[in-house]
Amino acid sequence: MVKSTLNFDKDQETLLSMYKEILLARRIDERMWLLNRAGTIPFVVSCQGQEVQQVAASFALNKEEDYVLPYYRDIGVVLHFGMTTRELFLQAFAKAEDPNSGGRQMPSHFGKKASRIVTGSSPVTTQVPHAVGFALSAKMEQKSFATFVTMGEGSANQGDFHEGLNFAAVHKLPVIFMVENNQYAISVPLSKQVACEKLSDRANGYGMPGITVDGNDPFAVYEAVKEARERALKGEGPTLIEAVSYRLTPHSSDDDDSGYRTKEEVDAAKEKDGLYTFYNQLKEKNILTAEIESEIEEMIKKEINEATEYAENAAYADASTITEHVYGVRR
Amino acid sequence: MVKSTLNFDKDQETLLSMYKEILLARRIDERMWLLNRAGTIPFVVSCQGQEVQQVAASFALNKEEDYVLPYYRDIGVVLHFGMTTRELFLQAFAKAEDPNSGGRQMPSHFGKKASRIVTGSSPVTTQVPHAVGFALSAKMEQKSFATFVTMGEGSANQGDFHEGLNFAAVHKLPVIFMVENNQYAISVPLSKQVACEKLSDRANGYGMPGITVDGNDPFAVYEAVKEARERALKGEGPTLIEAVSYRLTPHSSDDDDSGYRTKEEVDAAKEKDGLYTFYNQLKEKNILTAEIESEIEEMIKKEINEATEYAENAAYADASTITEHVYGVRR
Amino acid sequence: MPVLNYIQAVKEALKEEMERDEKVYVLGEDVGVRGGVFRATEGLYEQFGELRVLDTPLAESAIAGVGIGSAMYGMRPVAEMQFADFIMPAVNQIISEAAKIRYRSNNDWHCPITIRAPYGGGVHGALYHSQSIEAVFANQPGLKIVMPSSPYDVKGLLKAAIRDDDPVLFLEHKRAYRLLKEEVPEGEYTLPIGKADVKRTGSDVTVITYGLCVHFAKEAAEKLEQQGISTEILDLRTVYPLDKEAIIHSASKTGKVLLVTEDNKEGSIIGEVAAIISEHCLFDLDAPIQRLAGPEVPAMPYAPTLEKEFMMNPDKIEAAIKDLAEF
Amino acid sequence: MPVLNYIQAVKEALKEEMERDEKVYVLGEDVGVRGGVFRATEGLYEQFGELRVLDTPLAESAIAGVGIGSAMYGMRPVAEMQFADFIMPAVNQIISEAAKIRYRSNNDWHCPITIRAPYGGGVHGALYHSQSIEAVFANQPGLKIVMPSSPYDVKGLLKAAIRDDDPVLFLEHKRAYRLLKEEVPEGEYTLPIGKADVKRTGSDVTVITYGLCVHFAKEAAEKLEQQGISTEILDLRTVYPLDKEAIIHSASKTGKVLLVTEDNKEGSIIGEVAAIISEHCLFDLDAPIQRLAGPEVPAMPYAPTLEKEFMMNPDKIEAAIKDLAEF
Ligand SMILES: Cc1ncc(C[n+]2csc(CCOP(=O)(O)OP(=O)(O)O)c2C)c(N)n1
Ligand SMILES: Cc1ncc(C[n+]2csc(CCOP(=O)(O)OP(=O)(O)O)c2C)c(N)n1
Ligand SMILES: [Mg+2]
Ligand SMILES: [Mg+2]
Repeated sequence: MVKSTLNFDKDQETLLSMYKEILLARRIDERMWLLNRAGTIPFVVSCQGQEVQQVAASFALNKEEDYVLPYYRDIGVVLHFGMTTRELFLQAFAKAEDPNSGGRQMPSHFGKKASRIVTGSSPVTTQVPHAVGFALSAKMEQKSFATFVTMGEGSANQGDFHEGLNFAAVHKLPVIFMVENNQYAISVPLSKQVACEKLSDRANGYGMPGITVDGNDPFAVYEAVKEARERALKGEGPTLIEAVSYRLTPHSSDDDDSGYRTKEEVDAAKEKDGLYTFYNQLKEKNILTAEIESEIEEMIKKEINEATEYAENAAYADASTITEHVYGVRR
Repeated sequence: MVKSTLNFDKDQETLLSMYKEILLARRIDERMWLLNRAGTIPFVVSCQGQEVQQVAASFALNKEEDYVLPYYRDIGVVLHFGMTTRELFLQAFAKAEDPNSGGRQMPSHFGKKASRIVTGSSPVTTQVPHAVGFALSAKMEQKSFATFVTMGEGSANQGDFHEGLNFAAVHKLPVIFMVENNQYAISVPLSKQVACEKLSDRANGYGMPGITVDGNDPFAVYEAVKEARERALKGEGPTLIEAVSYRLTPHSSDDDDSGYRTKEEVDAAKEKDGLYTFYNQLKEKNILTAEIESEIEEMIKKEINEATEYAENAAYADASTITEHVYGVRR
Repeated sequence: MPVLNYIQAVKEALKEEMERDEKVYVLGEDVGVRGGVFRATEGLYEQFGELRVLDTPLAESAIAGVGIGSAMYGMRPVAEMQFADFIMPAVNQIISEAAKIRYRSNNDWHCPITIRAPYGGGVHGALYHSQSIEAVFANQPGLKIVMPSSPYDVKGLLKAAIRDDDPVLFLEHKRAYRLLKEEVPEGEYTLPIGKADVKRTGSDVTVITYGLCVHFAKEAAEKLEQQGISTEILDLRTVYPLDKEAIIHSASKTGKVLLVTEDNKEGSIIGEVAAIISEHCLFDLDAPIQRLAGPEVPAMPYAPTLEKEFMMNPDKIEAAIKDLAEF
Repeated sequence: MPVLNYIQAVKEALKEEMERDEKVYVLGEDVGVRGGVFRATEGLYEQFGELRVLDTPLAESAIAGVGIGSAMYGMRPVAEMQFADFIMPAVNQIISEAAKIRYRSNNDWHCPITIRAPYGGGVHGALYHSQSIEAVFANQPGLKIVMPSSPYDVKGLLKAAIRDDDPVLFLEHKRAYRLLKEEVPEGEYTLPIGKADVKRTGSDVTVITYGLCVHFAKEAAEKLEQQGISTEILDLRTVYPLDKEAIIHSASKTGKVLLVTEDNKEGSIIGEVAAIISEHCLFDLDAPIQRLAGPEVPAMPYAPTLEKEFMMNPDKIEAAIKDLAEF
């Protein structure tokens, strides 16, 4: 693989923006847990531990042209693609103004057409064939965009993964599959989900390139997605990327992970938390000065406070709207 | 890979039995086409071109203990496991006595519990998870048998392939998956079904050994299945085998292949027909003498004639039986 | 006016829609060079090229799922399931995804996919090439299920399905493909999805049915005409969501209702039809609502004796109408 | 007698059956160490070990398919779908395979699998953790669908399902898990699959329903009792195939029938119930058959305003019974 095209010397601004988004995602998630524990919102499913890979991957995409099909942990992806903090809280509170679903879906079921964020559901991996369909459309319509789709490593064992990747490879479609391997599918550890060494070993069986990268390393993820995107736009077909990280929280606010993994294991993973590694790197290189740091934290806090307040005070959809939008209005 | 444990010097009898079964399968199939073209039976789907791999694989199994989940082309497998020629014609004629389904299913939907041939359906690849279920039972019950399941290469693109193989690998189950790659899924050539080089490239993505063998070479197929069986019984888990051959007939008696492949291509494949290569080898080594040859042909012809006659004269299931066996009788 | 059979009407509708709108494309198993195993897409590959007449890998969940993705993008996919029986691997994509995309996104996204599939028996197809599968999907708001009974209806309804902004399951009776012929106008016309159609007016008994059974019912009605029994035939055309008004109207009119399906009875479409009638016009009925359906077995067997026993036919319908008329 | 809640009854049935028969085992997502996301399999992993309480990869078609294979071998798998909504990827295995194995092999093979799944809403589960999915499967001869309404029924019916020689879908209302409690005998008893159960006798109106709605209907009936309205409640228990006799008996008895489901109305189980009644006891009816169901939307939304609007509750049932009584 060629060396990373992002570097500390020439890309200081980009790196800072990346850091901001990563941190914002983390802080949003943390706030949601607080709200959940306070009984204000009924459900949270976290991005914690996966923000670096999500944001780094998104930076390698073109947010004005590409389509993304994120899964429920991808706060980092949707933020980059144009979902606002306010919108994220609106959906956490299930309010009518939420652009994802108007409060119809559970939190983190993302979708916003104006930002090319494709609506997702709960049954895992159904988005994979959809992404292939977007990529097929690009080919048919001779449009120059890539489609980016993510899923958990547990979800990579669904039939739709296989059928989707095979279809994309046969038709050489411009799509990037990224498995966010956080080592657990709820309580089931990686070793009981798959027996292969790397999830990216599956790529060869479809006839596409596959690569496993450290999801805590923004440079590696950025580079892998950037290359995959270049291949896609050159008509060279799909790529499978596995980004390895660790799920730092329980599966969701409904889960208790103490029965199936040790505190030591979680603590060890926290040591490798990409957010802090990146933070330390930026501090070390003096890209993130104390001043910038407090500015960012301040800005984020303000943004989140305002969003929370706005969302909390926003209205629920009226009961009478329940029957709307089952079918389109006949033209 | 170790050298083949079957050889021309010490295994003359085994080789002759293999040849007999291969030839019997071919001759049965040929007769069915005749009957179909004469308007006597409504449907045929052929084994032609795949008999060698089917019979060679079966010889590497233990027909007294192993379970097989054949697909619709596997006349060679079911013959070896104990389906009689008469039974094959009974099912072709859809007569009440047919042990597969009593004439309820289309021809070549095999099943016979007494021979550990597991009932199959038309939707492709559903048998793959079933095979994994048999293998799981072996592990749970600590029984020493292998389970052998086949499918076409087109069918290897269904979700059930992925889910079944992954499950088997994670739980290290004693099951052998054999893809019979005959280069076509009805009209769709291999190149439009998959983009990988070999179907067995998929094995690595599940964490199991994979091997591609020439399906026209009985020694290679035998060896691959034998080793896979040994691994299975030793608790080393599943194996994926791809046996490459060519579909010598149209997809079925309802198909016309002239629109999607050339006569030249089919003729070239016929040159490599494993049945004749094997025949020539056996002749050359003087294992198949002229005398034995005519004896075999005679025996086969007689067997097929009798079976055809029996089946043709057998009764259809009575209309009143249509409602039987929807549910078991309450005990 | 040219006379087309049922499958020619399918082909003509596809061709015209593909000519009309570049976003319309076809995908499925063997739909390309082979022109489909039933020849529904014959000639389209040659006319529109490989990218708009796409041979897919053998994977129904991908056929539906890729189609759904492209529909969300803005294309108008027409996905073919080679046999309706093989739609089962795609149920998750159809029910969890296609049917719910508009609703779950609060109208932000929508999914204009048409999924065609040949259903039904009487063609020596046995358990897995004969099924009536509509009931599996007929409880899913967001979906529409169209089951035309004649070439004219096929063309008008398939064109409407392709233009519809929501997912439509379009189920074609495979026995009808070459059996049914009639005059079909050249060029442009569509028929409304969601509306039932009175195929025959009558005053003694109302038969409500759909698909190939409409044809059988017509035959029966003609015979009975000669015996002085006047039969009204309501063709549901869209079996989900049902045209309640038409059902109520036609049932009330004669007061005697026979519901017919080729599917096995329990849980079939006609149960819902009976429920609608008994909710809305109980006091207009002069006889219990009768249902005529296949036997309660998993699917149609292969042996001719058994297939015949399973299949609906004009005689069975005739007898049932007569019984009702004489009630 | 000990008082158990609904999920404790599930757990007790599983435990007892696993103790009784070594062939019984459990498989699904998170059923092992985690004891299931609803804790239905809590303690089983510790008691029976990893091989009989199997954590599977996240793949429902394999959970069903591997279970089916082992059932054909002779095991007694109890497969868990984490949420009923996620059974959709397994539809092909359930409908094409499990339901048809005995029939298609002419009784040579059979498939004694039990598939458990938590269904239903009222738990802030939104579109994909609230669905009623029974109608998708309620047209498939070869399958049985059991939907118990109380802890006592859960235990007896789950044990019967596990011992049944054919595939059984066992659907548990997730809102009932901790809401419903009652006395449940220790040890051995089973209840018959295929039989409905009169949960309350009455003379004015018959309510026919199943699952959590039985509980709501009981509450409504008790209130109405005080107002002099006597309600009979028939709990279907097995929603496929239906217990026709019990339905006909109970409907004829009062002549006024209210059918209730949490599912959306069109195409739901209660349509078939209405059809059976209108076929068999039309002239015993004193009022049109009424159906009370969820709105015709793809599934239950998340926002509390919308969830509440969708869910069935005692008040809605009370009002409907009253209307009927006064008809
Ligand atoms: C088809 C389906 N089955 C089951 C579930 C329930 N479920 C939700 S998340 C999850 C685990 C997902 O694990 P993974 O794919 O690794 O993603 P992660 O949550 O670890 O990011 C499960 C089993 C589901 N959503 N969809
Ligand atoms: C789920 C499903 N979809 C479609 C079909 C129709 N069909 C029958 S055989 C076949 C092609 C199978 O190709 P392959 O797996 O390569 O096996 P081959 O016939 O070449 O041996 C198709 C598409 C089917 N039987 N099942
Ligand atoms: Mg994970
Ligand atoms: Mg093939």
